[in-house]
Amino acid sequence: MSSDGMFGEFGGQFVPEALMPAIEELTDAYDRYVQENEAGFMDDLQSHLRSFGGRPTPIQRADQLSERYGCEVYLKREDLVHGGAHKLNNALGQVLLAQYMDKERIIAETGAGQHGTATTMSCAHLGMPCEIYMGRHDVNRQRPNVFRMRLNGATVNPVDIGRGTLKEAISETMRDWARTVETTHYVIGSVVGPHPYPAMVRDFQSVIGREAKRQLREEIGELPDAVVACAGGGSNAMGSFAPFVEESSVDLHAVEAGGSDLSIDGDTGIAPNSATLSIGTRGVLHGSHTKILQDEDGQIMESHSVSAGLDYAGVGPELAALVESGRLTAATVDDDTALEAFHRLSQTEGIIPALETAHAFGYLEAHGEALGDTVLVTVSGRGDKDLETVIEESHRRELDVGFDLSVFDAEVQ
Amino acid sequence: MSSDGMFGEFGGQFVPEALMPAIEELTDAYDRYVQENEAGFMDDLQSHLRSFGGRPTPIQRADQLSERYGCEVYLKREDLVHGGAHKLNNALGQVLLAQYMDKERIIAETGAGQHGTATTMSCAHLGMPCEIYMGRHDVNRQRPNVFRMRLNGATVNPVDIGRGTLKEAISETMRDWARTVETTHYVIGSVVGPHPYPAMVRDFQSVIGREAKRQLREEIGELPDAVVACAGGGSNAMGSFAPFVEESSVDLHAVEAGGSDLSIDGDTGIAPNSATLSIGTRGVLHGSHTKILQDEDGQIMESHSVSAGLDYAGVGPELAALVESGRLTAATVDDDTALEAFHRLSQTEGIIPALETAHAFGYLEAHGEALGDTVLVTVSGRGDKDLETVIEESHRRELDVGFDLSVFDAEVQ
Amino acid sequence: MTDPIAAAFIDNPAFIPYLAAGDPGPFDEPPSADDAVAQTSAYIDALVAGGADIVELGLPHSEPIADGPTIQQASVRALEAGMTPDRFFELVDDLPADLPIVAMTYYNMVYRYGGSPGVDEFIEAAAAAGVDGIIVPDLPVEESDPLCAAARDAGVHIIFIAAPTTTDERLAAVMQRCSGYLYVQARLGTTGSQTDVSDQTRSSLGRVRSFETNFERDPLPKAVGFGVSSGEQAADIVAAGADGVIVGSALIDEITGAGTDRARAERQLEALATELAAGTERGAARRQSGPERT
Amino acid sequence: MTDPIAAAFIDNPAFIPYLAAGDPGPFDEPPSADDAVAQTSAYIDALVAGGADIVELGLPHSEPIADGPTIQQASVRALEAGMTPDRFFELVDDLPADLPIVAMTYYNMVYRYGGSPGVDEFIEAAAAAGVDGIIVPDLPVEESDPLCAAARDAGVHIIFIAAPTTTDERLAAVMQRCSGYLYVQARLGTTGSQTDVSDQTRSSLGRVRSFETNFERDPLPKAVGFGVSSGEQAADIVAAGADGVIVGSALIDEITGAGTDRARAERQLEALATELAAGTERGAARRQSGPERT
Ligand SMILES: Cc1ncc(COP(=O)(O)O)c(C=O)c1O
Ligand SMILES: Cc1ncc(COP(=O)(O)O)c(C=O)c1O
Repeated sequence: MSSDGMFGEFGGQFVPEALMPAIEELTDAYDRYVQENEAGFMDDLQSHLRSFGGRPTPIQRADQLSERYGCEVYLKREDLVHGGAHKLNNALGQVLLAQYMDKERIIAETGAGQHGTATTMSCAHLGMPCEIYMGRHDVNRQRPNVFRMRLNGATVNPVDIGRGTLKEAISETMRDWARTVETTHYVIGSVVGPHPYPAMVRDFQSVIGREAKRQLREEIGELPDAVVACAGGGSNAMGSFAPFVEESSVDLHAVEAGGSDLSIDGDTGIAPNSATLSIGTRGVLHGSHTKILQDEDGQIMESHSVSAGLDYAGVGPELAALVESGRLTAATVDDDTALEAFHRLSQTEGIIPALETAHAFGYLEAHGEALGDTVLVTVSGRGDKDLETVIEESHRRELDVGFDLSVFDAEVQ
Repeated sequence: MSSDGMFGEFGGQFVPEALMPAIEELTDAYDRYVQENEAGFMDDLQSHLRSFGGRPTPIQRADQLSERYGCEVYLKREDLVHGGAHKLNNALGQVLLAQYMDKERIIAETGAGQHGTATTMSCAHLGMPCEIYMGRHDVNRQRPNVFRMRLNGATVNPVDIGRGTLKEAISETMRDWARTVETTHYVIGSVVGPHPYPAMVRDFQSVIGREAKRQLREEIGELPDAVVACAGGGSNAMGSFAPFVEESSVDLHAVEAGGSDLSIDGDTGIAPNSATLSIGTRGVLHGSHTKILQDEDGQIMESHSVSAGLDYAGVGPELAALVESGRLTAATVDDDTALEAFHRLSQTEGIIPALETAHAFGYLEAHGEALGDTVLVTVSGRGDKDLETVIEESHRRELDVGFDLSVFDAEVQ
Repeated sequence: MTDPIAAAFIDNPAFIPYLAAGDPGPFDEPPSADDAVAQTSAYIDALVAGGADIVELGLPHSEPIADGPTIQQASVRALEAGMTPDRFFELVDDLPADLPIVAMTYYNMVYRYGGSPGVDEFIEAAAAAGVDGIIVPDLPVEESDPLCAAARDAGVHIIFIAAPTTTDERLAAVMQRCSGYLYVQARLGTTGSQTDVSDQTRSSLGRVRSFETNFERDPLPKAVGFGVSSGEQAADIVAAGADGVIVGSALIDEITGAGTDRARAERQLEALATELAAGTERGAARRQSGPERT
Repeated sequence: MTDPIAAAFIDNPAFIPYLAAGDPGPFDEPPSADDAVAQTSAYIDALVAGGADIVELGLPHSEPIADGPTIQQASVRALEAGMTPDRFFELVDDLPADLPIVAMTYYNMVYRYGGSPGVDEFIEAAAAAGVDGIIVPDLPVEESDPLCAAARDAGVHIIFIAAPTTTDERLAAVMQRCSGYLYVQARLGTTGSQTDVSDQTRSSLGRVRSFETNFERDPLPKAVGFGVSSGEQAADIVAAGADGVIVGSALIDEITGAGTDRARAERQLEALATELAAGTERGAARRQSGPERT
């Protein structure tokens, strides 16, 4: 990243003038507190991440998968972070930063609800008022997470516009911010948005890759041959990759949601996938120049994935740049393959992954044997939020996953 | 504990003769592998607990609660263990032990489903076939956990007898065991059952108190004045207390479910609580001599608690002995108080606790200021499994918890 | 006066039916406790008419962990109809004095009887009511000393179970304490009728016999139970060397199968008892003529 | 030929209405794109009849992050009715040549126009169609150099927004690049009609003026928007020193309020435009006579 927030030609700050002063203030805070550890901010954050967040998370050799693919598969267990996903690493960082900046209120958008719950948990923990925007469709498909945000005392504002997913929620949060920018910090949930967000979120999430690198060194004494992570906005991917980007022997693989189909239909404005890095084109969305799913006029498409957290038409600019430069391999895994991988990991390793995470394991199933001797896969989150979806979707698709729920058939006596 | 499995007059081995040889075999394995670390069993377990289970879990100073009660409140974060509760500490230990004993199959009972999921996760992780017995009533009030067990590839057998809760599930599991004892290990989920279970489960769970003791020493350099834990069967309580029992300056508090009322009705056979230590009488249930909820004839009562995991008419014999000797204080917290505590912790600390755990915090609210300068509270698990119950019950009781769900009122556009 | 239980084994192998006391059979509304108890008496009459030598009567417990679904359901029905330990002892007291009665119940029922924890009050009441022996399936030898001592004083037998899994070492401990007869568990599992009576029966009996030989203990009658349901099985078991056959679930299945028709239940009970008693006799005949005893 | 935008400010303060191009108003079934465009022309006619000096036309984007709910809904309607950049330019091309038109759209629409990424094609098409100025609300000065350069070459103004939060430093950068007029954002938030026009307007205008004085820049007309809805507000704003008043959401509310009755929508639009234009005039009169300009 250059100092102007550009990753090659990607990045930038495409936001209304009214927000720019806040963005400048945030950039300044990022430079001072995050990059320079002013006032011991990063130490403070690390202490919260440890006692509240449960860091460091372990790496685990996946015995059954290692055997299956004939290589050493190591899992980085972000599903064990408080709240159930890597999202807390960033949310806690930003809410704490907002406190250092004397902000009085937090807003955030959420898709799967994981960033939302990470934010509301952080706010409850640090005593900050909080409002969350969430598309109506996502509110309905991620009910448990809505409950959790409400339980943390946060307001949840359903967004009834468009298809009611992450894209609409982000736009709505930006509107709130435009009104309240003087007192409010907007906690963006991935490595997207205007500078300094992509860099700042990456830095907060880099703890994933940093820990894993150290742990692998302790455990096997060497670097992995490949790092695999799913990518929606790309925060767990960038967090996993960042400490390995300079290590040229390590291949990096970002796995996007292939949805039901990789084609896109400009007429209906619908992309039945969220494969931004793989089939997206350059454009500006939500404050940064990156790759996006759009029609020929520049209208943003409605993306789709069975996993709400990957269901986004944009992607972090740094990932776009890394793909462009050839440093990073972008790949896709479709809904069915992800669902199968979800069941496989649940049954063979005793880890029920988030549907987002399952995409990374779908990729492993397809390419595991070709990735090298040692593969590090980030388990970005746990699947508790996805149980209903997985059951419904597995049945609807008649997937052969050896799973039925006849246990519920009989009634209470 | 004396070598015959007695804690004072409590404990023993009250099981059918057919099971006694297996109990002897298990006692032998417990002595050798667990107590003597034969074949490096405990090291192996510790390594699994670390990489798969996420241990050690942190202790966290609860800033808001500390202020509220005017003392230092430290939380032991068992909610961060893989699966979401302390239950894995024991389940993983027993499943691994069963493997060392060359058993081919695992069975277990479960109430809240936490022990069940801990067991199925451990079995998936270690590659052991697994069947879980669960009362029909619990199957229906803990659906997410049933999903999780099925996802791990385990069979879930609903038990349609009686009120369909933990007590019935335990009896049914014992019946399975009586048939299959030669090849099967029964993973009991708390410090109950015939010797060696109460001692063995305590030893597996003692990692809670051992870690917390060390962590407190590192963090504040001293012992806590009090340790507080909720108690159903009592495994998280015994696990928390065990390393402090010899420290006479440390008060121990076991918090049971007061349900709706502490009275019991011998005519209907129903106790509207699960306050075994507090109001139970001596008796023999599920293999050990302990305190139980029973009528004057010796028939076991149907217990009740809003929290499925505390809803049990018995309790660990060692806890009964510690209460009897005056070393341990037993207390109760009723359903409403527990629900309020659930909301309080969610809102003020950003930790959504299990309903079981919430009882410990209900106790803190009532007695926090009198417990001493430093209080350690075990957060035995997280509340994701309880979301639906909490929402329903909070509304039904019209609790003033500042919580409503109007966010769901509007329909998808 | 000879011991009634010993007497039951003297001439012929004993046929030993089991019933859950106070179980009236299936009902829509539970009957009064008195009616339920009276019905149990009627069932016992039917069993005696069919040839019962000893009757095992279950005092129902809420957690019958050693029983299968049939007896479990019978226990639930009995409890719903109001069965209590005191009614149990009244029932036994009212039975013909010469019918040997063995009470079968769980340890907590014994321990809690009479208000203060301990075994003495139960044993006293049992002895007073005319109970000849007691089986406590969840009481292994390790925990049985207090009960055995009280029972010895009161002249009541404590009958132990030897399971297929019981090791030689444990068998020694069981045999040291057991009196009345030894309950030989035919197969693993809980009670419940089964069609196969496995080879385990034969080998279990062999083990017990060689133990008696080696330790020069007075031989104890050996009654085999768990899963016996037909006259043919009874004959096989006795032919294999058993001194008695215990049948529970198969009889309760007859009661359950008759629905709410009690007269029919009694008739069917008598019919099956007759078949089982006849099988027992047949087995004895085969044993005397054949080489099976080796 | 004088610059049409500069001309619009010369004698009197300018009344500048905003419409989302291609929004026909509420519908049950979307009309054809041609009909939607024709309806926009009819609305523009009504605004001109009411006294519009410049018309801001929104080229709708799927993510109108700087707009409030009213304009957002209008954008959604326009897109559903088939609005595209090419239709937008056709619409502008067909409007009377002497009506100054400012296109307002989001940066991605500019960047993606014409197939290859970049700003040139959009600017060319805009200039050819007769667009006089362009506002890109999500393009801050930092990112604006390519667009400003292309626009300068094509003779199209790039109009920037000064917000209440804009620092003096940023204002300098804005003023350096802005041409045509400066869009002074009256209050924080997104577009949308409000009843209060805050004191911020006055102080914002003062800041801009003192900047012009200090840096000796040619003064740029200052048009105030965000939340203006009545003639009285327009008068107050102009009296406070503004050179123009921009009104969007309040006008679209009239269209929305008329339901599917387009004739009524046109009448109401003209009536509100007349009121707003009159307010603008009244404000100018108050300013000339009063002390408010200091
Ligand atoms: C578990 C999990 N993994 C991955 C993602 C995708 O986000 P990102 O690509 O920023 O890591 C999400 C988003 O909610 C998530 O919850
Ligand atoms: C989170 C949690 N805490 C406590 C308990 C009670 O069990 P124990 O008393 O054995 O700790 C349970 C039982 O399921 C549980 O899930």
